[in-house]
Amino acid sequence: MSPRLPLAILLLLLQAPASRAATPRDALVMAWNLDALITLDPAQIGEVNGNDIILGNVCTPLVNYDPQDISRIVPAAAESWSTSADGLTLTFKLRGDLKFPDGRAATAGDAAWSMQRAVLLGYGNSANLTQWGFTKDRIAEQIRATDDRTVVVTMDKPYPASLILSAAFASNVAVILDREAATKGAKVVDGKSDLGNAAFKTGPVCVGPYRVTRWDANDVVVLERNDGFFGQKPNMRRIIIRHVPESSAERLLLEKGDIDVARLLTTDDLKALEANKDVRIEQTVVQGMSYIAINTVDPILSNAKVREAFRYLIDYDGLARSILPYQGTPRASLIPEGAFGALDRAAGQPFKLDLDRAKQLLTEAGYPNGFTKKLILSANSISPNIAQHVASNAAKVGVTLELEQMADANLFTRGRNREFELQLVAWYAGYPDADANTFRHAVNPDKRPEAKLTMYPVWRTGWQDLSINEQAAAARMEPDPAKRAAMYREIQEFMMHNGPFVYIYQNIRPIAVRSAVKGFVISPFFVDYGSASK
Amino acid sequence: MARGILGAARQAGSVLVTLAGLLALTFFMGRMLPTDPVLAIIGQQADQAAYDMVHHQLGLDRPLPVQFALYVRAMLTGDFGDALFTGHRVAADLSRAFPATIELASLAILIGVGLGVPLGVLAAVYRGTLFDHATRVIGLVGYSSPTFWLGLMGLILFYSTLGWVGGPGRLDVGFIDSIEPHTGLLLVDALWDGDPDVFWNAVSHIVLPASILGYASMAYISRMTRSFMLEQLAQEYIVAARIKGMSRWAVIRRHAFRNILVQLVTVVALAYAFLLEGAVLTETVFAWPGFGRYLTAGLLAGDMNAVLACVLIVGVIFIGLNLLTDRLYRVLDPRTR
Amino acid sequence: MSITHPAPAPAPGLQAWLTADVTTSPRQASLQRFYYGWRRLRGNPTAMIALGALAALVAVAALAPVIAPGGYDDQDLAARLLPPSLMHPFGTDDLGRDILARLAWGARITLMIATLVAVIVAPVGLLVGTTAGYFGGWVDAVLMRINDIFLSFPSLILALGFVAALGPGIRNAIIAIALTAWPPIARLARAETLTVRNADYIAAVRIQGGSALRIITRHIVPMCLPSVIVRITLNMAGIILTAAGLGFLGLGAQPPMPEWGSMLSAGRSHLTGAWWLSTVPGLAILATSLAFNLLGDGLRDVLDPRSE
Amino acid sequence: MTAVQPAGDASQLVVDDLRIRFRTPQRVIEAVRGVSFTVVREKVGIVGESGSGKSMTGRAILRLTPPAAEVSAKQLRFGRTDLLACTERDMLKVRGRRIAMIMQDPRHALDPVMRVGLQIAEAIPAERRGTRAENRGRVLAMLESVRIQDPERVFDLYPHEVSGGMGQRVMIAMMLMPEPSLLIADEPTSALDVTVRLRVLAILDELVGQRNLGLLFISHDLNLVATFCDRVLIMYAGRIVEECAAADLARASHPYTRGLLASLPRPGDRRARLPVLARDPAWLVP
Repeated sequence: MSPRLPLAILLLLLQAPASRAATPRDALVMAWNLDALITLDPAQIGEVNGNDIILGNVCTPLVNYDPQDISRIVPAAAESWSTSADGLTLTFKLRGDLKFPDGRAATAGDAAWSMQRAVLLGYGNSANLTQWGFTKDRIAEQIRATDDRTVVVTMDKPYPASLILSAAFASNVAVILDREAATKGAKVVDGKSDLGNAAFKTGPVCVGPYRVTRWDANDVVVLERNDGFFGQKPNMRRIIIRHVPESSAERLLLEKGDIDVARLLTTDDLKALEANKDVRIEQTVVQGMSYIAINTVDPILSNAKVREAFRYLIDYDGLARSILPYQGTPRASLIPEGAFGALDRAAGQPFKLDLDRAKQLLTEAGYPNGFTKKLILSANSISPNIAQHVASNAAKVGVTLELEQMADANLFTRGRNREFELQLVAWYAGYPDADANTFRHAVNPDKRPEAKLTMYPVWRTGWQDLSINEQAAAARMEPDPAKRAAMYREIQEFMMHNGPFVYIYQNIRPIAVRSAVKGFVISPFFVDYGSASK
Repeated sequence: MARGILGAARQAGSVLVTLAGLLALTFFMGRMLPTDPVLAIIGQQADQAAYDMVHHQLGLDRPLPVQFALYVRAMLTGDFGDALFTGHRVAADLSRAFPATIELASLAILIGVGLGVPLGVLAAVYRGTLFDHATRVIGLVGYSSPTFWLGLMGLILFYSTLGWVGGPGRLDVGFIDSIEPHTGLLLVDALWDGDPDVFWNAVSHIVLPASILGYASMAYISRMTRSFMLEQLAQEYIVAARIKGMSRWAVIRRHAFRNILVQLVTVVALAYAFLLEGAVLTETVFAWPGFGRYLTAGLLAGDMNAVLACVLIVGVIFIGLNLLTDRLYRVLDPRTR
Repeated sequence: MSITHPAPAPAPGLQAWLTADVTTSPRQASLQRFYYGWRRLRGNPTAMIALGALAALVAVAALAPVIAPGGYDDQDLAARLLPPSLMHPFGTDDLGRDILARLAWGARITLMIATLVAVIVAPVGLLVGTTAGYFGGWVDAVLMRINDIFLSFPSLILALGFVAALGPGIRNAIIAIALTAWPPIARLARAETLTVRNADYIAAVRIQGGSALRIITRHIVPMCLPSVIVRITLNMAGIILTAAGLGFLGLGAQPPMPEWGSMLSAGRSHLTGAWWLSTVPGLAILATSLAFNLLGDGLRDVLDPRSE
Repeated sequence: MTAVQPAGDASQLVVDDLRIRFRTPQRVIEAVRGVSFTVVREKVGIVGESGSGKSMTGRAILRLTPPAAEVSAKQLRFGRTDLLACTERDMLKVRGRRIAMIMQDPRHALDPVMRVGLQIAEAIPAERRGTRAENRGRVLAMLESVRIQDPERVFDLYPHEVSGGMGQRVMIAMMLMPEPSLLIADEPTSALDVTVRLRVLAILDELVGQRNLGLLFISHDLNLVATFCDRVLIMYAGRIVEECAAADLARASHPYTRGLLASLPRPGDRRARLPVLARDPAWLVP
């Protein structure tokens, strides 16, 4: 270096600064808050970032949602599937041209192994399989490859095909990982192989349009195109996702053309961008609900009338006009719009701000002078504003809500440990079917603390209604769609007034895109990076 | 304060004790964190079985002292473990984050010293004049303004409105992956590869945060320089030198300044240490993938491996600075030889 | 200009008593020192301005209910993000709350934090410092080592850690800041103690059989007090900035409390759209800590032997 | 600029009605109130208790009084140079090269972080500077002339490494380096312990003699001055209350002087107690 250094400096002094040109032509540059991103292993991913990056972009699942109509399932890695007469066996026929990034062929063996792996690792989203009766000890027979292109799935109950397809086989657990690479990179933790988890954390070897070439924590993720990919060839050679945790910063970058896509923008920044003709804003209503969870173990909050009162403390219309635009649509039902069996918009949001009603309910409940409770919430995005809004209305009926904001990790911990009175959080349904949220927000198999059903938000609230449990189980197995929908309608009506959750809005995913970027396909479950072109 | 912190670590021995204490403090403080690192790994939909598995793997079911002992042992073998909140090895993360901060802080300290020392000297020489008051106020403003706020304002003005400087981050995305990370210091690496575009781009990105951090330390340095200088100017030997027939400025240059150098070294070292603190907020504002943000994030995520590693590094930096200043002391002040 | 003119005759009365060349009582002497100090401080324009600014701040804090009868959480979703106007001199925030109102109430929080921290830190620092200094030996070693542990770490990061551990909120923020602010005070107190511990009058008390506790509390602490007080004034600005920093990171005062740092951070998301959200509280923080710094600077000059 | 004066000895110091004033916010302090005297190639002593303004007078001559001081005089002249009219630049030609001053305490008057040799070398006027070696040679010679054995070693010492006596000799060497024609000695020995005092004085005396310099010897020690100087000025409260030849000091008339003399212990005669100086406010009025 030393001999070259003076020369280099001379060179630099001569050179004029390079103009900060727009983004590279063959690369899609995205700014996002990647704080939550902790793993890229599809079997482990439990948050939005990783899901968005991996599902369909790095790892193609067996089947996919139709971007136009997410209730329809379309072929992906599997070109076809069939259900046995008894409805207990599901057979996938994989495509013949599945290749891993290095060009080696991917087989049904890899596919089956990948799904077994997800169950064996037992991370959060293994629930996508385990809740359908797949278990660690029997998974080897339950999901197996009969030949290089056939995966046979044996179920213990004849679940409706449409339901289980979208619930299990369009998700991150039903992807095709490179078994060889995994076993090579496997790490053995106290005598037990991690099935390549450590290796895949920073970039899975997987069948898909892109592969992860770089991930610097809290800095950048870079994807490179796989030219051997079976599907239609992506237009962009590289996808660059930069960690920019500030809405204002992202907006500046977008306006300057330093990025093509901004994923973390506040309502007001988006509103401002509307005026900018170089930018368009894509809004997608996703399957996430934001709500206040009420811990019914608390004597006061166990009173249904008190919980009902909270529903009248929310100015749905006011929020819709002020804070919610681009972020969410008011909704009070546990089933998000767009899911099978969801109430329509009107029926799904019957409440409105009504302080007198709230006061009356509180009086009936025996708390005419209100009470003081703590509401914990995330410090991110619009949560603080929503919380302050509710708190100020509550104050008007004598209820004091002390707010405490915290990092998400912290918020989740408090939730799982039942260490909260009121908690403002969001929950994303795994699949667009009423079944998804019903089984997490309504069905509580065992409400005892020691049961530790921590993955059930409803368990965290200590609330339980056995009849709902039965209704839900029945609805799940109901073959007739019309009947099924009707059953869910009942459940929703009941939960809306008795449940432990005060739903406030259904999340919208706003994405601001430079006009230069064309044909960017964005659907609730899948942002197709490859579809973009410049 | 200067004496405080630096006096803290006079001999490496006591410094090591301090360091151990610091680690212990952080460790047990960290275990008090209301955040459960396990959830970060398994995601909030995981069932209890998965939870217990990971909880055991992380050794969180062992008693605290044992955990601490194990941690220290691992650390002595150079193993910082995994950063749960990033999914990477802590060492790998820091090897990226740390140079980023060093580059920022070093540039800032250059600015701080380059402006602070001359201003301080002049202010002392022209004590009580308008100039003195002006520098004092300018300095105090830098001393008193929230760096994160200055950062935001700076971005709006110089990046968004005037477009003079680069935006948040260390480089335009166009340049990502365009140079070899030899040292991790972009400016150096760019020179190394002789790539002017990257160099100038990096400059355009670092100049604003560095100036804002530098401003703060400039304020501190100029204030200290001023009072040191005043102290020296009041000394007899200054008069003596004038009597010899030396001009005022010659005396200041050859005698007064030589004498404040000793104390100045301490101050600069201290200012440098404080830059790490400033970095925490500045890096957040400028999306600077550095050490400060890493530490903050790790702290909020309850990720002890990451936090402890950072603490250790800060500690080591302090030791380094202390030993360094001690050396310089010996060089600069014959009385300490 | 070389003609002798007599020294101005000292004015009679209090002035005279305060400026008398020969003092008749220790009280007079100390009052004189104070009086001359004050006169010198008065001679320092910047310090005076600062003093004025702080007085104004206190006034605003005291008058908050008058300035903003609606309180600091008077939401109006219809009036969000209004730019500064006669109605709202500093505009409104993203929940339609008048920023001037929040600023005024926020002044209370800022002052409260500053004073509480000072009130906690002074005694702790004094106690630790004097004890270490007086007893020396291993007591000193242990206490100072602990002191070092706290000192050898950027205070904001340390405060961050404590708050993260204790949980966010203004009470914990104050505790955390106090935890990071006592060591320098302790060091100062220790240094002062070392200078007096071997003084004859201390020895005298010891000979008379005065207990260590008595000696420390009655004789040493009073000696250290003045310098400690000045030091704390000098640290005020730092305390305020740290508090703001915590608020900025969402770890300080919790919404809807109008702590300036958290106001600023809330305004972050409207930086380009509604500049006043973060600009106004930012300026408030700047002004306050600047005032404290200028005052502290003035004070230092007054107490500084070199300043004549 | 340099005001031209009627011809006279180029090294004659004329001080006429010198006044030095300090303004504090509280009051105006008159440190020196109308002092007049001349020095021509002779040893003149100024005696007075501390605070009598004698040191200030010395510094005023070199125009090195603190900024707060207001200096005024009917005349303050060295040879042809009107010192009061001199600009800072003019003074650079006066200080050292024509008037130098030996200060009280070498421990404070020498730069602690610079080798003494170099500090002496610094005093060599620019036009006389030669190569490093030449300068070093000059300094070594000068060190020898102040009776320092092995100057080579001393050259490379730092001030904190030399004893008080040697320090003062270094100081003398430093101040003689630019070859002044008037030397002001401000309490040159009071910081030294008795044993070395006389040696230093001897050296000083010899050098002043050899080089035929004027010497203004400022001290509080009447005896010392009486034995060492030709002429003595007695200063009290910023004024010269008496002036006489050292030899005639015994016949001094002013009560203050008499008082001073009376309070000098004399070997041989015993008394119960030393008389305390009686002060008379009338002395303050000229």
